[in-house]
Amino acid sequence: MFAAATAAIIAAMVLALVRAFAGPSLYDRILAGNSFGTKTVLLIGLMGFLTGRPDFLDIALLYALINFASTIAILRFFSYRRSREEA
Amino acid sequence: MTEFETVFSPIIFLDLALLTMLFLVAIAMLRSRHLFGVVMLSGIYSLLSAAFFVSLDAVDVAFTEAAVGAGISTVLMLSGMLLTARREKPKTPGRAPVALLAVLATGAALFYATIDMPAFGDPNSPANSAVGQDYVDRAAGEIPMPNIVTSILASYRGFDTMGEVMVIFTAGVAVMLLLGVGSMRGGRRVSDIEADDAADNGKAE
Amino acid sequence: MEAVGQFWADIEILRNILSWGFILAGGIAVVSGAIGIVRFPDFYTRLHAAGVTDTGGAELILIGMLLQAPTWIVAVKIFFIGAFLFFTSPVATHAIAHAAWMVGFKPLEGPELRYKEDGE
Amino acid sequence: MGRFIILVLALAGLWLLLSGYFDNALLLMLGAASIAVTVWLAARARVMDGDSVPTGLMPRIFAYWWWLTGEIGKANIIVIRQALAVEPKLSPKMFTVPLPPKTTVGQATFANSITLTPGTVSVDLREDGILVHGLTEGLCDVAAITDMGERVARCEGSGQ
Repeated sequence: MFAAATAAIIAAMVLALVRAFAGPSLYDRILAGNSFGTKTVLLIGLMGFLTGRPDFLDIALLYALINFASTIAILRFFSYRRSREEA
Repeated sequence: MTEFETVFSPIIFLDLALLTMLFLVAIAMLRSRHLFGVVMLSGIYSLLSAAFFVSLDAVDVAFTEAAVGAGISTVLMLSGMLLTARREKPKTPGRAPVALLAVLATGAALFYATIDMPAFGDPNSPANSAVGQDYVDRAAGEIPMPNIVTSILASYRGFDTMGEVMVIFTAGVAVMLLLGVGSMRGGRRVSDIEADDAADNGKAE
Repeated sequence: MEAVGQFWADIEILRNILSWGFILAGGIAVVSGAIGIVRFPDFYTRLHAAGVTDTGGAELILIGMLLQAPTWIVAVKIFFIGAFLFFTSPVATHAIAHAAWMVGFKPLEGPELRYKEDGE
Repeated sequence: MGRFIILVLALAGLWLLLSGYFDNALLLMLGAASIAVTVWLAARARVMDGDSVPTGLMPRIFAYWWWLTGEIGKANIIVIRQALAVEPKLSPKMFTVPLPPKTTVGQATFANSITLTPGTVSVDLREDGILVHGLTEGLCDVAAITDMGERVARCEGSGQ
């Protein structure tokens, strides 16, 4: 069961990578990166169950937070850069 | 667990998939000229490598990779990008046969060396049987920490770790000071920065 | 005594069936979201596909894992992951969409998927 | 004061549930210290108001979330069908929906609910409404989305 879900996540990760490689716009890449982060959270959680040690969920939890924080940080960075370029 | 199960457990396929994706991302990073794309790919690279560290049971390294690799370093690299162009300059690829030969030879030697290494998680390997076992036996009794890795890092290796933490902190502060990035001035609105810039421009004129 | 044991065995089977169902549905949602991210024609439409992965896919897989949690502390952690994703994923998606909109990134519109000529 | 107590209780619950150690004096002390630092930072940054500790929505929001889960499920199926269709029938468009909730928390909840249901993403929050990007014709249903906003508005102020 967990193996099947892991395989699904891996397949989805490969597809998200395709979008990250292809772009074309900057926002497509941010979207692909953010979506990849969500999949990593799920993958790490599933890996804990797969190896019979779900204690690894702490890392998945940390990831869920960091992924969000870094997406917001990246977007803040662009809003700052835009305001500087316009000025 | 028999030899057969070790080889054909789903974990092996998971590791192979993760390593293949790491490889693909690394190649894509090398080939891309679009700097922002490279930064996003490096974020994905560290997400993947942290997942791989979890698969290797190196939970503490995975924690660090998650916090530093996926979080801070992406932001730092973007701040660096602020100071440079958006695209890498096209470069005529040079041919260096000697360098290629050296790289291939080193790679082959490293591959050859892995044959002698103990199997992953082998309880009889030198790393696990000598000093390592001693720490595992004593840590639980000597230090009231629920997690052995934490107790070793914070107590037996206390000075070492404290030094590391200070070095990393100092380096981070230094990088932030050098870049002087406005987005790190902490909780200020874009409009404040615009107002500042307007004030600066007024002064300059 | 016998009946009680039978009851728990039934619950166990039910639990396994349920978590199989949730994880399978979640896997399908995650993969189709990823397919959408690759297939959909422009950035704004891809946002919706990413939303499927973030909401349906992630939450269903987490519910499936929750049903299999061996201890209550694991269950609590899965619950927290689900809650964090539930609250943060729309904020992140909105932030990306808003940032793209503010720089004047035009969406494809209408069934013919064309760019509107005279702005909004 | 009520918000202060709720924040401390929530932080304490988070620490205890995530660590899972209830009888280790050292860890409990560290937990107490980190709660104190967090509350002090929150007070110093003056963020301990109705926006970050939204007690105003508390009691009725849970029923709303339950209803929202069903909506998310339905919308998911629509978008998945489009993603897997041989010839997807997309008809994306930008449209504005009115903004029934009056408080900032209510408006944020409404905008996030729109984004959470796949097929609609809130793009811009304006004075007169929310600019929404919809994926297909069926999902661009202004009446249904306004209904969602009215449900959020009904949660507002119920706890005050």
